[in-house]
Amino acid sequence: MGIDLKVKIGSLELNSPLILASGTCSLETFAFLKPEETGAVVLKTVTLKPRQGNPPPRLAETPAGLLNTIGLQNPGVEKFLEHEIDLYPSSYKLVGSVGGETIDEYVEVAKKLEASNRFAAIELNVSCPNVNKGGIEFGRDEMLLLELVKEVRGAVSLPLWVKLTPNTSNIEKIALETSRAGADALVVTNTFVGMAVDIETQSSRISTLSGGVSGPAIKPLALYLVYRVAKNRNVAVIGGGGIFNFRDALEFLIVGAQAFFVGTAMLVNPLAAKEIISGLKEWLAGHGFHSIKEIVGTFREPS
Amino acid sequence: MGIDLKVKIGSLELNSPLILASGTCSLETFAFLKPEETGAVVLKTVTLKPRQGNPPPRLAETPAGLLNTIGLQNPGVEKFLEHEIDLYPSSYKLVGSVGGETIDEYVEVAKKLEASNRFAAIELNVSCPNVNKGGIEFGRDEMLLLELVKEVRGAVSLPLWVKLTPNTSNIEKIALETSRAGADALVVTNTFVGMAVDIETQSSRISTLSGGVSGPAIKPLALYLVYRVAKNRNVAVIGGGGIFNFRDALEFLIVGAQAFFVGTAMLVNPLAAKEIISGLKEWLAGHGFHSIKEIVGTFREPS
Amino acid sequence: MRSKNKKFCLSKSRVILNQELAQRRFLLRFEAPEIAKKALPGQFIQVKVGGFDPLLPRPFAVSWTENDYIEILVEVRGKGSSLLAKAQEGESFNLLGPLGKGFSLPKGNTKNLVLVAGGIGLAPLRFLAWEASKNGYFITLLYGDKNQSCFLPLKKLLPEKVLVRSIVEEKNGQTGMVTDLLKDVIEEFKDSCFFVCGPKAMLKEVYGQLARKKIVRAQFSFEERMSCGYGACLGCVVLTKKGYKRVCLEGPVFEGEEIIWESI
Amino acid sequence: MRSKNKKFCLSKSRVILNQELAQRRFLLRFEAPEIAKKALPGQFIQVKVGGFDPLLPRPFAVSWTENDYIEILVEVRGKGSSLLAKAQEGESFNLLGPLGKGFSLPKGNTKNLVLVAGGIGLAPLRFLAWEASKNGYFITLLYGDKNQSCFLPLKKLLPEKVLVRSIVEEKNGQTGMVTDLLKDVIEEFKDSCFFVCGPKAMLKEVYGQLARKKIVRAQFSFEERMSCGYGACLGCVVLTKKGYKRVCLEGPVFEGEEIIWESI
Ligand SMILES: Cc1cc2nc3c(=O)[nH]c(=O)nc-3n(C[C@H](O)[C@H](O)[C@H](O)COP(=O)(O)OP(=O)(O)OC[C@H]3O[C@@H](n4cnc5c(N)ncnc54)[C@H](O)[C@@H]3O)c2cc1C
Ligand SMILES: Cc1cc2nc3c(=O)[nH]c(=O)nc-3n(C[C@H](O)[C@H](O)[C@H](O)COP(=O)(O)OP(=O)(O)OC[C@H]3O[C@@H](n4cnc5c(N)ncnc54)[C@H](O)[C@@H]3O)c2cc1C
Ligand SMILES: Cc1cc2nc3c(=O)[nH]c(=O)nc-3n(C[C@H](O)[C@H](O)[C@H](O)COP(=O)(O)O)c2cc1C
Ligand SMILES: Cc1cc2nc3c(=O)[nH]c(=O)nc-3n(C[C@H](O)[C@H](O)[C@H](O)COP(=O)(O)O)c2cc1C
Ligand code: FES
Ligand code: FES
Repeated sequence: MGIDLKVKIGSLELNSPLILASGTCSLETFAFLKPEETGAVVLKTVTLKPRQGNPPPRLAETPAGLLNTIGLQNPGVEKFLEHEIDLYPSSYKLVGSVGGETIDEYVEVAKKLEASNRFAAIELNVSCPNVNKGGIEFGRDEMLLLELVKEVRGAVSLPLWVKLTPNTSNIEKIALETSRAGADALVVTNTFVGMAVDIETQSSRISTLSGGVSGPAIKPLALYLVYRVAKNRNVAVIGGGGIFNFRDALEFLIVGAQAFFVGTAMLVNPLAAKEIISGLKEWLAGHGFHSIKEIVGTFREPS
Repeated sequence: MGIDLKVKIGSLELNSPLILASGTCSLETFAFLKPEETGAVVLKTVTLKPRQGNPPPRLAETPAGLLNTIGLQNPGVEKFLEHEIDLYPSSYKLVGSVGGETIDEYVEVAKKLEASNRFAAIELNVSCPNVNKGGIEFGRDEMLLLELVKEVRGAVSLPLWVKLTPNTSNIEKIALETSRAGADALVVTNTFVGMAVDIETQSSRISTLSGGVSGPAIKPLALYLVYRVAKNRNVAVIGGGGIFNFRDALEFLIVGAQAFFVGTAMLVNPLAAKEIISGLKEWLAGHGFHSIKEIVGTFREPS
Repeated sequence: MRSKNKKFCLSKSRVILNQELAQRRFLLRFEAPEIAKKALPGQFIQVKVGGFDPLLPRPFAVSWTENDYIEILVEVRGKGSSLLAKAQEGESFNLLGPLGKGFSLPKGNTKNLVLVAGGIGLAPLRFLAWEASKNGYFITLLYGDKNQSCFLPLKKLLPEKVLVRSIVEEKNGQTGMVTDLLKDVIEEFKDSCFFVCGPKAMLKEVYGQLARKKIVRAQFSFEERMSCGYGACLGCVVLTKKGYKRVCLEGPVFEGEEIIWESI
Repeated sequence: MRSKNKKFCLSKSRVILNQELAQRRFLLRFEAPEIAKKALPGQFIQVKVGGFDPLLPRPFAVSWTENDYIEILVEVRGKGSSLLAKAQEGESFNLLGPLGKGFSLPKGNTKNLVLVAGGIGLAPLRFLAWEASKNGYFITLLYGDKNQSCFLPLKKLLPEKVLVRSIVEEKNGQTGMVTDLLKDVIEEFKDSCFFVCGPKAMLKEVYGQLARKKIVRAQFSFEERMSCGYGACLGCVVLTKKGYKRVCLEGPVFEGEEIIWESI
């Protein structure tokens, strides 16, 4: 249909605005994607040391949402690079997601990922609500976050994406400062902290007290945060949270995200990414657009 | 079924833990309630001067949620007391919800409500996301909030409830200080700020940029906030956000709320309150409980 | 207004009939004795479809009643109306109603009524037509619709005595809107009482035409996004000379003179 | 494992048959040629019911296949299974499958199989029984269930040759669980291969009994909360000697020896 899907995130050109979110895709996912329609695939967050993750149950369904407490299960960066990374098809732009408990850990992991030459960008996961240390603390403690971004920025030359936590009251400020500290793109947003109780046992429905809520339920909240962050036109924004169809994706593009990510939708329907792209193309063509870029930031403020 | 529904919120005894939330009931609602099963009815927030409210559209549906931007439409406290308050049946405990743009306005409205002798408690709405001034600013600016609570506390002797905003990152701290400043109960939580875009017109689906999200979608988020606030055992917590059935209500009681409120559910089904109470009674009786109080705070922390 | 004796009620009601009337337009008949007994033309019901998806009930005008039955006309727009259109006969839905303030038939000696319907806006006017014709009024219906395939089967829906003038927007050759029809005939009906339902732009245009001819006896049925439908949320307002009024409680029918039309 | 040729697929599939087998238990047959062609006993499918309510697809064991058809057995527990139980014949659902790693029939000269089913846990074992009996194995089924009214019609579901011993928990007089049955007969079957499916507590008890008798040839089919069902979310894990493994990808069938039973 002749729609130019290409977008630029900082200096990085992507085949499409569609990005597969960290923690919601694995090797099996690629069977349902097309490289020429996929912007990037952010792999599951890796940490310096292996992490076993949290015990089951790790999942609970909430109204139009998914509550998870995976706990960053991963084999550690070394095993990951040794045994796993080569299994991923090279026809896709891969993004390495980094987690950690200290700034040094983040830096070390980021350097190792860069050295593998398999990644198009590094994403800092400073916002995972499901681990005791690290994760969300960085996302909420501004000074720590800025130091983290600066340190990683100094240590690697790949494009640097920072995934923000929604569980804060001043996301604009954090976003602005993070971009000044050297982030090439801000990813908004990670899951919202939530909780679910089994009334029969009076205990958490997941193995931890709280977890992260994703899916359609959070869409209006995430969209508002993306809008606020994207108002600062100096940094690229990758927006998402609850995107399930092309209309949802358009909402995020309209409020100013240059690209969008899809997570939970892929868990519910592995063809979601393909369907979103074909829906986008058809809608844009039907509305006289020629490229994705034309719809980005077209939001009309209420008077 | 012989379940004692009575609960105490500070010194105030209520017939049941079920409270009708502000802004979601009107005179028509009472036809669907029973006084002996209703803890209290919080009336729509009133302000010193009349407020016309926001233009339509004021509502948009989101996945399992409702986005609203009513904008505190109300006739102003004087007209309200002159023409409206007498229409409400006296067999219910009424709570007056106060909004304002300055501390003086809150104080003045609270005093007038108290003087009417029609109210069992005063609720401070410091958390409405849909007005430009006041509202959420108080909820987020800690110092201002504490001053507000202290001033109102000094001016009225009715029990004082403070309704907190969820749109903050340190709700425990705010809760603790608010209770120290003299609140008899904390109401957690008001709506979450959200946004929805009409892709065809590239504009907000409501008349304002953003609005407040209520309903089942926010339940896991609200429950987590209630849990956190209720951990401080020194103040009563009235919990809610997305309660649609008795199971939802139990979740809030289990994590420590002494009472719960129901808002959007009443808009979807005016019999929701009755159904919740009968469901609660049946469940409690079936599980060997004799009173509501026995289930409050029974949450077992994960090990 | 201390309404302890309920004006409206919630009832679980069975679908007795679900019939496709025209493209994407369905007639549903429910067994709902309490609502049927009370409903007046111009009032509406809230139909709850789905659990949390969709979350909110959907408003539909009462389009006809008889004994224990009520009918609504459903145009398929989004999720809620699609699910309703697929309802099986025998399936049950929670209905809340009758809601709102309906049309008032003119008292005194005005016996000529003009109903102006844009598309599915015919739904409440149909009920009015039946009631009014029982009460000896003379009724002219001006009805316009998008195209031939969604055109409603007027013969089937309306009492025989109603005089119909209709128009189709997208027909080859002679085309136009119901407002064009009105323009043609307005002079004839200067002393009639007007009842109007349709999209907002059409209401506004009709009001404009009537106002220019100084016709003031005109009632307009409004649509607005709703949640509760019974006055609790203040969500469904329209701007009137006395401030915002709830479409679900003070409306959906308003006198043309009450409305601030610039806000529409 | 660079799986470009898909091992599983997503297909919109029609319900061909929906039959109530026992109280709150239904048999659904789908027309799903691609899944039917590939599915092996012990594998499962994900069925998407509803839009956002419920949000996640629901996992069900493949319980039988023939030509273009697959069958599942559904026990009504919550929203998803209730909606499935109400599915009309002709209605379509998105099915993803076949998923997971199934049972392995023993190679060599072990020809005796014991299937131990707790309640609806019969579902995957039924498929295994059909496949195994085609391949000349001798099959004994131990089946226990809650009560008489939910007891599954074994004659109808299983190949004739299967020897059945069953028990009902809540029957007056002689009562017990499938694990009691096992206790009675375990000595006879020391050289057999065991296949077990049911609630976690039952799996654990069965493993304990087998382990005490040093029976190691035993495969257990696990249930765990799932979202994707195809390995993407790491949500459905069980603790094994090699750390957490995904029930949906490395399972649902595990050798008894792999599992850290203290974690169950
Ligand atoms: C008092 C009243 C009476 C009504 N009577 C009828 C009737 O008799 N027959 C009939 O077919 N429809 C009637 N409607 C409109 C009907 O309620 C909407 O079409 C329906 O709610 C759409 O629901 P949905 O889930 O199908 O669409 P959604 O997915 O909710 O929305 C699809 C589109 O429908 C439109 N829409 C949705 N809700 C409304 C609304 N409340 N008012 C106006 N437009 C809306 C919007 O353009 C929206 O983009 C009435 C509305 C009101 C307020
Ligand atoms: C690999 C696998 C195969 C399965 N095969 C079958 C089968 O053949 N037949 C069958 O009837 N059921 C089977 N199940 C269980 C079935 O998936 C659940 O009963 C179903 O998802 C419940 O959905 P619901 O919406 O009805 O209940 P919900 O409302 O989601 O939950 C109701 C209750 O069901 C239980 N439950 C829900 N999901 C699961 C789950 N994934 N695992 C275990 N318990 C759960 C819980 O006790 C919960 O409280 C299987 C599960 C797995 C993981
Ligand atoms: C099961 C699951 C696991 C996740 N794991 C990670 C992770 O490892 N790293 C990360 O940055 N985000 C993780 N996320 C968050 C998602 O990448 C995404 O930000 C979030 O789910 C919101 O988007 P969605 O609603 O489209 O899923 C995870 C989400 C889910 C549901
Ligand atoms: C339409 C609407 C209007 C509301 N108006 C008010 C208000 O005037 N004052 C207030 O304190 N809260 C108001 N609220 C918030 C509710 O009282 C409640 O805190 C919130 O909706 C979350 O609960 P729920 O999910 O049960 O609705 C309003 C909510 C809705 C949906
Ligand atoms: S829809 Fe709630 S007041 Fe009209
Ligand atoms: S359900 Fe997602 S990995 Fe198993």
